[in-house]
Formats: sequence, structure tokens, C-alpha cells
Amino acid sequence: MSPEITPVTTAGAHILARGAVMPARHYLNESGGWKSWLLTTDHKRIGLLYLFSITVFFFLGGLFALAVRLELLTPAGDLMSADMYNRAFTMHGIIMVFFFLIPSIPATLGNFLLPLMLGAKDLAFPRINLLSWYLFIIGGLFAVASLIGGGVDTGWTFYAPYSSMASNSRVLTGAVGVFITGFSSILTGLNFIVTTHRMRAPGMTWMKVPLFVWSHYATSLIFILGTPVVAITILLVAYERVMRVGIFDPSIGGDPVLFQHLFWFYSHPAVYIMVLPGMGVISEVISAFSRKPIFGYSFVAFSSLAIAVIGFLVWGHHMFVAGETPYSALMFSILSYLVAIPSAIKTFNWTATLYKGSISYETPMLYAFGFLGLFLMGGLTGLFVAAIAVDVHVHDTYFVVAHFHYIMVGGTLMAYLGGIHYWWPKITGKLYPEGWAKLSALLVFVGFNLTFFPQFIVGYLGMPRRYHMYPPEFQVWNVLSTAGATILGVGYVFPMVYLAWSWKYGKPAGDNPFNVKGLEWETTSPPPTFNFDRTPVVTDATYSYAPQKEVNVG
Amino acid sequence: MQAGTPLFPVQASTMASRVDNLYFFLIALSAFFTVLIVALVAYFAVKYRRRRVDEIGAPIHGSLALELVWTGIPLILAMVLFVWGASVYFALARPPAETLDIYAVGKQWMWKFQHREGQREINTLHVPANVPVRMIITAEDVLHSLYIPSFRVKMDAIPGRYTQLWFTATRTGEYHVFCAEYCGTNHSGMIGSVYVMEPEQYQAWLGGGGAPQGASLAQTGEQLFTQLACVTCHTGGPTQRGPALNGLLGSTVTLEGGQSVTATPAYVRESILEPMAKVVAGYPPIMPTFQGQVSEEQILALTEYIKSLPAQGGGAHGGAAPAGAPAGTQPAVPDGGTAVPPGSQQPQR
Amino acid sequence: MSAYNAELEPEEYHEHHVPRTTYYAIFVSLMVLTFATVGLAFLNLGMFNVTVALAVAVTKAALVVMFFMHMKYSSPLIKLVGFAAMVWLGMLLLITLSDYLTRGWLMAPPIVR
Amino acid sequence: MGDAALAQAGGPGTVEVHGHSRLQHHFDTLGQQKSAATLGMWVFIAQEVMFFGGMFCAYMVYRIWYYDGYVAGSRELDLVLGTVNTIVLIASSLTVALAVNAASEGRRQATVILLGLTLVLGLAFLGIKYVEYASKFELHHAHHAAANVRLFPMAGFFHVDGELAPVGNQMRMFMLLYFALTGMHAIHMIIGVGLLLVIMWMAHKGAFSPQWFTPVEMFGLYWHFVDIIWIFLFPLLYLVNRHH
Repeated sequence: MSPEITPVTTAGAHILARGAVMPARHYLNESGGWKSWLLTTDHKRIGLLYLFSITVFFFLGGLFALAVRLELLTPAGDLMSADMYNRAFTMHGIIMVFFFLIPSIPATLGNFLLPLMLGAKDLAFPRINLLSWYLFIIGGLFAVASLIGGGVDTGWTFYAPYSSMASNSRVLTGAVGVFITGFSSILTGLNFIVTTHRMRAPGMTWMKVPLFVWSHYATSLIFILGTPVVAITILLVAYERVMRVGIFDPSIGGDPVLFQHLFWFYSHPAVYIMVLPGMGVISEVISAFSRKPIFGYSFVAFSSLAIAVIGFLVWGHHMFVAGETPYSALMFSILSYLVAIPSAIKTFNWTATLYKGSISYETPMLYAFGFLGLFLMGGLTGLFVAAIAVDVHVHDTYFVVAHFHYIMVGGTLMAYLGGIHYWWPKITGKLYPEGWAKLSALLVFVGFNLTFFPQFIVGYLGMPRRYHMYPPEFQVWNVLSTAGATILGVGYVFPMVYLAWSWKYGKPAGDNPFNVKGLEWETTSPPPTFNFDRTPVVTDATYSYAPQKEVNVG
Repeated sequence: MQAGTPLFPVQASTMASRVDNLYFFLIALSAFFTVLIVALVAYFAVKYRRRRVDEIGAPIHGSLALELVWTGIPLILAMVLFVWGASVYFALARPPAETLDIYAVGKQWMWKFQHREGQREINTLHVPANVPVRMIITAEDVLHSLYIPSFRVKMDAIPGRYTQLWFTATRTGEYHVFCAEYCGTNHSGMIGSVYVMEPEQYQAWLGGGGAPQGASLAQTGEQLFTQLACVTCHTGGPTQRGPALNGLLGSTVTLEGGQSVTATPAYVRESILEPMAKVVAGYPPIMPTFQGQVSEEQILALTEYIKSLPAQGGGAHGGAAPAGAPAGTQPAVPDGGTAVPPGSQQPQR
Repeated sequence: MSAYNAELEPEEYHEHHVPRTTYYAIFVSLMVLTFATVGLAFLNLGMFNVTVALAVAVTKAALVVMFFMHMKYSSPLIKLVGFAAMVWLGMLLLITLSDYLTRGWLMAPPIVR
Repeated sequence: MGDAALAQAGGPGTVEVHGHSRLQHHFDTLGQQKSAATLGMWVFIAQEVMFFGGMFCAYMVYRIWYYDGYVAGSRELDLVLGTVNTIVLIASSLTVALAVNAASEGRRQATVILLGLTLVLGLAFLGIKYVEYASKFELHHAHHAAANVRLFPMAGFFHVDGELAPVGNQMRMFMLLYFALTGMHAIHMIIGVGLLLVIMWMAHKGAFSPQWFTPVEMFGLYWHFVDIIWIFLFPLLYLVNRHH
């Protein structure tokens, strides 16, 4: 099937897909009715179930973000009462972190693509995979219940003794929700680890595993070894709150700093849970749209593992001013600088991949360029807050807020949107409208920078985070930030519309619309329930675009 | 009000410029790498754009040399940043020997400052310029964090513990004080101002010019000492059932179990609230707890009074007391990152 | 013919058969160690009481893991998972300890001039 | 043992395959399925280690802070019951190991009996635990306390006629960690007993064969893990400092 040679237009994909037609039978129309969806054990359908549920949570969290930004338009606290504002930013944090960012790429794209990329028929434990989704939904219902009951006002960090003793908001319901959802990501991680070890297609050695799978393997290590610690910490807060036992209550002998140690032991690796899958998507997208192998495959792969492992040693940099002794602050600072090195290696390797490539500018590639720039700035500002002296000044100010939004929104969310667009033809068998997609990518990029760059400045000026009112001299930057937030909001609504439209009315995409390498592109779009008619045998290296013989299928 | 340039707060303390220098170096470094990467990406994206539909990129798989370069250089830069950040931090974390001590108590949604001379202030703090000032911080209910952006200092206020920060204000004027650790409904209202004054103005203000004439902190402590009937056991006479407290702070006290502890304000605070935790050797464990009867300020006042007690030779508090601690000495320092109230010095058995 | 990835079949598939006598021997040694740890607790070893108690507990746990849970006969990957769990637990405990043990170390200025 | 026939594309879940009804569609051989299950169980155990690890970290920190309270609290616990419980649990580990051994040899009757023994020992452990908990709720004389105290760490509970027991916070911290650790362990035991009933019913029905006894083995791994947690809890809680 050698495509005819025609001049490339920006809509390269459309040229190739002109003659494509939808396969007769695939995992979407294999069986219908709500039972086939709610009781499915097909990893692709579970990926879609996750896609719908986290999109709901994404917009719920987004609403709270807009509420916070609108409140901060004016220095005085006039839009909402102080209490309402505290609940708004807390629910924004909890929903976005636990119910959107952590499951975003692993649970949707990861679930969908891991078996396809490994040449397997499904994940190792399909029923556990379904249980993982149900745990996510039950946890989500608890969070919504706590929201209806008035919401949580402790910040997404649940710091004791405020969360365990002083707060009278729905902390218990919110804590139980986060506890249950934690097990959803543990089970996802367990599935990914076992599938990667035990169910690779013949011929697929570890060094031929796609980088998307490497990054999800590293993420799963954090799921397995980190999430239980936050689960028990949240449980201890609930134990303290219900029975006033004093584990974190200083008035009867407890130590609030111990809570921070246990909380951040998970919550720092959690930010690597959020960004590592995004790095996996970007490695795939940059290699695919440059039509050449990723530069330094083994370095990029092992830096994912390095991030996951060293990520567990650095949590103390969240506590430089929390009464941590100078000696342990010293140790955490040096380790925090070490964890920055693998991210630097990845960024340089992505940039080097573009060298002598054949680069096209479809939407996923635009998101990848956006990711490169914004993740770079997020990572570099990480060096600011790792230096203890600067962190003493900028801790708990908008500088830190801007830093982690550059990584989470500029990094993970851009990669998530890029990944959704890149694999949309494989998931739905339809092409997304290229023009609208590029417009929304541009809107997201501009809106994002306008929202969060001013926050660096107002942060260093000293504006603390989680402030309902602020001194008037910070208003200029906050107005800019709120303006950016509205553009960002619009930018996020667009994909919802045109992707849903494309699912129904989009043109059929064909097996490999972008004409790229990868086992997932060797099967039909959308794939059959068992992914491959015959288990593929992998012969050549991953991303090898050089004209070797075609991957021979079974 | 704040006259600082819009891009960073005014440098109003000795440490501010050192922190800002590191900040500017970091900005320069980040700008360099951002421009480098963005330029490379843009150049490659345009130069190697796809010209034919089935064109593929060159099969380059990587180069060890390049990998070593962009691992080594970031590593070296990282270590430079670490050392620079850590050295400035140590200067921030370790107060100079002679400091003017002011107590700060964070309480849900206000800062209470307590000068040793007796002045009490809420959300306002008057300090002399060019004098090293040390804030000894604690909280009454939940976590707070004393943050003065213009001095580039911040330290959490942890209930049940004493933490400290220090600064030397270099410019007179009024600067913001914020609470930087989320503490509940009115967290954003827990703000105030630091007024840096010339030393003479400060003495005038202290002398009552600006605040009501009241007893010094030590005198308030003395009144409390009698009022709470501490006098009945702790005045050091032969019939006294409690250890004498003269020259206690800074001395080492041998406890019932045989091990010894340095008497710090945290030890005094713990012994007031939980006497059974550390019983001094040779004394019966009969002291009642004062939990709930004394507030944080009152404990500070009592500690201040104990510091001001004239130390007789060989005070009978079961430990080698440093002789001749002159009255009104510098108050004992909460031990650095401040010992945890009980048991932190005990060897683990 | 199922294209089956033979390389994915570490030796643990071929179930190593553990004779029952091994289980009884392990049980007896666990009993001995239990009584030992109780007995040792009544000796005043000062600082080393907790180290001895933990050493005995770790030996008992090792016996259970190696023989009862067949890790001894399992693939290296299973051994790696067990080892990783211990290392991560160690990381959590030791690095948290680094904060608690160094409290009060800061070179506080001398108290009495 | 590996069978060659590829599963025909049937519905997901267990499909009829020549000879081995338990081979799931997405695995190629029973061996691959078994090793996936074993790896999955061990990764789950690693996660459980970190779950209990958080509480052990709290135990360690407060042991450094409140050593006297730990000594007083540890002496409050009934050493005889604790030792008996340890023996009961290690015995149940033995019986479950033998049950797995019996299942791998296809001795169905022996498997059911040994699993039954494990059930009895498990329930005995929970029974003893109940007795210990009950005794903590009644008033009784504590060594250090000048008066009788209830040892449950709830704020109101720990007081005697309004006065915080003299040993105060220190002992409370030990008691709260005692209840947290042994409580979570007991919950895991209860879940284990629930699983045990299911496995016993399957064994009774003859579901297991030497080719396929994975559920018994996975249950065995879980049970041994819960036993190991108790192996660490026993010295850390009951034997803090028994010499005078």
C-alpha cells in the first residue's frame, strides 16, 4: 500500500485517508447496550469510560479555576466570601489533581494503547482493570458528595492540624473519596507492570518497547510504591478527625510535620505520575511527526526510570520552611537538583530528534512544540525552588503556583491533548478537523502563557497563594492572569466540540493516517476487540522509518 | 507604601540582595536555555519540514558524546546552584550571636508580636533599622507562616514548637507581613505591616511614646509566677518541693531516668504543660499540669521571667548550672530548628 | 500456531516442588525464633533491645518469604519486587528519620555570653 | 504443560479450550497466565508493604519522641495473649502453605481440610484480638496511672473522671498506634477469612487441579504477607521494654 507521491499540504493526513473506509466489525460496534459498556473487560472500552469520566471532572475542576480567577480580578474579596473562595480553590485542587491529572494519560491513552503497542490482546487482568474504573467512579461520587455537602476547605494538601482539627468542612467525605480513588490508580499501575513484563509480543525485547510504554512503566512504579502511603496518611487524618486521637494534633502531642513528611512522600512522586506519561506521549509524537527514530532511545527510556526512582527521595523540598532542620533541607535540595537532570536529558533528546527529520505540523506536533517550550520553563523554574535560599522567599507564593501549573497544564495537559489528537483516528476510526484543532491549540498556548507567566512575577513580588484578598499593587498581574484564564477556558472547550463532532461526522481515518511506525498502527482503526487478527511478531527496532522490510504480521 | 520596582520587592534587609543575586542568575540561566531550545526547535522545524508525503527522516539513533555533554553540563550547573543556594540559606537559617528578640505568636487570623520590653502589638511590628532582629515564632491553633517579602524571610509557625527567623532591616519604611501557610477562613486577612525605624525613634517608641506604658515581659511573667502559685514550689528554698529555676535556661538538667537534657524554652514550655514528661532527678512527680490554663503568651512571659532570675552559685536544679548568668541575659535560644518538645534528646533505648 | 513468546517464560512456570518436610522445619524454626524474641525482651540490652528484636523479626519474615511464599524458587523478577518493596520502605523510614534526628543540631548561638 | 491451541475468538473471560477451561483468552499458555498472576500478587504485596509502611513510620517517629510512653503502653499489653496470637498466626501460615502444597499435588480432600484448619486458626486469632481490645475498653489499673484508665486513645476516653492520665500524651500516642496498626491488620485478617471461605468452597467443588490451582497459591501469598506484618507488629508493640 504505497501512497502516491503528491505535494504535502498541512493536512497531510487527509491525503492518505482519502480512500479509507471503516472496518465492518471493531470494538465499538462489536456489542452494544449499556451492559456491554458498564461490564466490559476490554481495555479499549475501559479507556473510553475513563475518557468520559475524567472529562467531566476536568470541566468541573475548570469551573472552580475560573471562579478563583474571577475572584482575584479585584484586590478586595468581593465576588465570594472568604469561606467560599477557600472551598473553590480546594475543590479545584482536589478534582484536578486526584480526579483528572493523575488518571488522565495513564487511564485513557495508557489503558487503550499499552496492549496495542505491546502486541497483546488485552491487559494482564481485565476484570481488575474494570474494578479500577469503578473505584475511580465511587471515589468521584464521594468527592461530588463532599462538594454538594459544602466542599472541603483545607487545600488539596489536607495539612493537619487544620484538616484534622480545625476545619469544619466536609473533609471526611473528601478524604474517603481520595482514599478510594487512590486504589484505582494502584490497580492501573499493577496492570501496566504485569502486562509490560509478561505479555509482550514475540520479538519485542525491552529495548524495542515504545517509549510510551517505558514512561507508563515508570509511572506504574510510582503508582504502586507511592499511592499507598498517601492512602494511609489520609486514613490517619480521618482517624484523627473522627476520634481526636492526637496523631497529628500538636495540642495533645502529635506532630503536624510528620503529616507533611508522609503526605509529600507520595505527593511529590505524584507530580511525576502526572508528567511522565506526558513525556511518553511527546516521545511518540515527536518521533512520529519527524518520521525518524527518537534520538538516544535508551537514554530517554532510562531517564523515565531515573525520574521515578529519584522522585521518591526529594519530597522535603516542599518543607524547606515548614520547620524542617537545615541539614535535611540540604539533603533534599541536592537530591532535587539530581532529579532535574533526567528531565534535561529528555528535553535535549527531543530537540535532537527534530534534527534532519521530515517534520509535519499536524495538531499533535503543535502540542508537542508547545509542550517542549512550556515544560522547559516549568522544569527550569523547578531549579529556582530547589535552591533553598530562593525557596524560602517564594514558597507558598504564586511563583510556586506558576511553576507547578507550567508542568501540569503546560506539560501534562498539552501532552494529553496532543495524545488525544494523535491517537483519535485509532480510537474512533475518524479524522478530527485539522483546522479547528490547530486554532484551539494556538488558543490554549496563548491563553496558558497569559494566565501563568504573570504569576511568576507577582509570586516573586511576594503575593501568597490561596489568598482571597491581596494588596492592591498586585492587581495588574492578576488581571492579566484572569484574562489569560478566560482564553484558556475557551481553548479547552473547542476540542470537546469538534472531537465529539468528528466521532460522528468525521471522515474515516484508515489504519495509519499519519503513515507512522508503531504496532498500534498495524491494526485497523478502530481496532477489533482482540486488537490483532494474528499476534504480530516484531522484527525491526521501534520507530525505524528506514526502508527495511515491513513488519511481518504473524 | 511599597515603593519597590514592580518586578521584585524592595531589598530591605541584608539578605535580600544575596537572595536576589541568586534569583537573577537563575533567570539568566533559564533565559539562556529557553532561547537555546526554542531557537533550535524553531530552526529544525522550518529547515527539516516535510517536502514530500512519503519523505522520512535520517535514521539517526543517537550519539553517546552528545548525551554525556547534556548530562554533564546540567549536572555541574545544578551543583553550582545547589551550593550557592545552600550557602545563602545557611546564612538565613543561622542568626548572628547578638540579636534583638521579639516573640511572634500566630493565632487564627492575626499575628501577635511581643517585645521583651513589654510592648504588645497585633498585626504591626516596630523594629529598629540595622539591628539584627530574631523572631521566635509559635502558633496557638493551626499552622501559620510568618512571611516578610521585603526581607526575603519566611518561617512556619507550628503549634507546640518554637521556630525562628532573623533579619537585619536596612531601609526604614513600612513593609508587608503575610501569613503564607493556609490557616482557614481569614487566611488572607492575617496580614500586617513591619515599620522599620531609626534606632532612636525605636527607643522612643519603646519608651511608651507609641505604646501604653506596661510592665516588661519579665515583669508580667513574675506576676503570673505568683498568680499561678508556682512560687509555692519553685523559689529555691530548702523546703521547696520543686527545683529552683535560677539560671535554668541553657543549663543541663539531669532527669529521673538518668539522662540529661538542655533546658531550652521548649523544655520550659513542655514542663509547664506536661510536667510528667521530664521529671527532674530527686524531685517527686507531683507538679499539676497547666494545660489549658496558660496561653502561649503567658508561657513566653513565664519563660522570660525565669531567664531574668538572678542565678545563685550552684542553683539546686539537679544539674551543673553555668555560674554567673547575668540578669536580663540574652534569652536562651530555642535549640535551632527547635527541639521537639519531649524526648528528642533522649537516647533511644 | 500461537506465536508464543518463549522468552516470557521464566523458570517459575516449571513449578519447583517443595517437600512437606521443609515446611515443618521452617515452622519449627519460626516457633523457636518467636520464643527467642520473647525471651530476649526480658534481658536489658540497653540500646540493642530494639535491634535484636528487629533482627529476629526480619529473620522470621525472611523464612516465611523464602520458603512459605516460594520466593526462593521464583524468577529473579519476583525477587526484585520483594527487594524493591524493602528498599522503598527503608527510604521512607530513613529519610524521614534524617529530619527528626537532626533536630536541635543547628549551631544555635551560645546561650550565655 | 504449555498447550499449543490458541484460544478461538470467543467472548472475553474463560473460554473453552481443548483441555484447559481456565486459560483466559488474552494469555497464550497457562504458564504465562500463572506467572502473570504471581507477579501481579507480588506487586500487590509491595504496595501493601508501603501501605503499612506509613504507619510504621509514624510508630518510629513517636517512639523516638515518646519512649517512656511506649514502655508504659507496651507493658499494658497482655504478653501471653500476644505470644499465643503469634503462634496461632504462624501455625496458620504453615497450614496454608501445606494447603497450597496439597492443591499442587491434586489432593483435594487434604486441601479442604488444611484450608479449614487455616480458617479455624484465623478465627482464633481474631477471637484473641477481640478479647484484647475488649480489655482495653474497661477501666483497669495502669502501671503508671495514679488511677484506673481506659486505654482507648480517644480524647474523652483516655481520661479518668476528667483528669488526663498522668502518663498523658506519651502513652496515648502508643495506644493510638497500637489500635491503628493492629486494627488495620485485623481488617486484613477479616478480608483474608472472607477470601478463605471462597477458596475453600472452590476447593470443595473440585475446581483445582495440579495444572491450575492459582487462586489457592495467590491466597497463600496474601495470607503469608498478613502473617509477616504480625511478625513485625508483635515485637514492636508487645516487647518494647519488658526488663526492669
